[in-house]
Amino acid sequence: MSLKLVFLGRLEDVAGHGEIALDIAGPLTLSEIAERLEPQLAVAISAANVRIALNGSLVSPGGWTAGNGDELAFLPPVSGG
Amino acid sequence: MSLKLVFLGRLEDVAGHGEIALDIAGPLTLSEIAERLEPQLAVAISAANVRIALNGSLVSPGGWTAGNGDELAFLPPVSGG
Amino acid sequence: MIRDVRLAHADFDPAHEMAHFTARQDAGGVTSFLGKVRSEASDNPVLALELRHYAPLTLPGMEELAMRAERNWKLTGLLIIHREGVMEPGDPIVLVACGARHRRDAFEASDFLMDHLKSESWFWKREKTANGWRWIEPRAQDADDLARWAHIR
Amino acid sequence: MIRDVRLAHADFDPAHEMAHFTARQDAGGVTSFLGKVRSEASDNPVLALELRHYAPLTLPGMEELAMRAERNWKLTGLLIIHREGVMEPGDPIVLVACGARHRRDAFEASDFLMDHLKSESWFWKREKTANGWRWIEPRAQDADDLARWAHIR
Repeated sequence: MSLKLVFLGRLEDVAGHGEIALDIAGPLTLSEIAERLEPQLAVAISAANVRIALNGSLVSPGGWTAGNGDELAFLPPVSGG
Repeated sequence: MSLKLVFLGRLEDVAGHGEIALDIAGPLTLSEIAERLEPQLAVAISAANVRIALNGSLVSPGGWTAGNGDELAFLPPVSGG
Repeated sequence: MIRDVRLAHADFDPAHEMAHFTARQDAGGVTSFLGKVRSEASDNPVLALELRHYAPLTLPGMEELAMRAERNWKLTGLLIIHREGVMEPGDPIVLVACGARHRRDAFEASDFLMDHLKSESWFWKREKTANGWRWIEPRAQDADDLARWAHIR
Repeated sequence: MIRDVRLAHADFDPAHEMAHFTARQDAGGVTSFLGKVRSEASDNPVLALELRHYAPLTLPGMEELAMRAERNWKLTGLLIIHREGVMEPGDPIVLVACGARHRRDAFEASDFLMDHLKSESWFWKREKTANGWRWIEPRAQDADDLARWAHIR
């Protein structure tokens, strides 16, 4: 089973990839996902100004789990236009 | 000797022409010019919101005379753009 | 700094003018305003619009206005093209554009230019409908718009 | 009311887009903002600019922003074209245009759209100079610009 993690902006540089597929045994919380990542990346995605989208919808940092086939995106402050 | 009067905007309708050449014997003040015009036009050009330009430069209603070869323009409130 | 200020005596092509103006400068952003002849006035189809002006004052006034804008905002370019004469519905009347490194400068300068072209430039507008020609009077809104810039020298 | 909101995946022609947008509506006035890739960053020539985005959110967010503008100003048309991908200096990044009967509506709505595209849309920008690629961080000015619209729902 696999969970897709997407990293935008400077988080991509920290992760080393724009996307990572995480092998999982079952649905995970944000903390459980962070534990599976390199410490530097775990800290970066936990910053207060990083927004999270689960399957294309913004979610708060808690109150959900992400499982097989889900896509979880980490969105640092934008700088568009 | 002749003085050219120019009427802009709705003053042109009151004057019946965009320009009038006034035969004059010598330099005239604004009051003396007004006396030479139809009463309705004299009133219209004397309105407080009508600006006056003598030979292309804005002037106040008094303190000048206009003579032979001069151009006096009467400029009601603008409505451009 | 590019300054291009013109009184147009015939129809002009805003898209062409904008492309030309934009290509000539290294601005981060370019704002523009295009005013066109409307096709209805109080539910009456507009047949024509005429802008009369007073040549000795009109273009010099537009140039002075451009210089005021340049003194007050940091611009890379400034464009004003204003028609005079008789126009048809859909024809361009006025095109204003400002280029700047920072978009707030470009937006504010364009806004400033338009408010002053409407209320302080030497143009008189009349509209022709089935009821004939009618001079357009200044609107109270125009004076209100102008008052917003009282702090600008 | 014309609403044309697009995420552009390749270069586009702002002059053509503006001419098309303007011709489609009976607006008294049309304002626009065009943002282009600058050619210098802190005195270093810019070699390229990349805008990354997150597809599930980007275009829906732009459409929601357009609807907010339409609710708050009386517009005859609204255009947003925003690039993603890799661009070169001089390339258009974003084109916003608003048509309205009254120019204040058009100016304010364009200004509102740009401030929100800069600070609340799902784009991440990085710039390439001789020093390599560098992510652009949000500026304090962007937050200040956004705060001006706190009263707009």
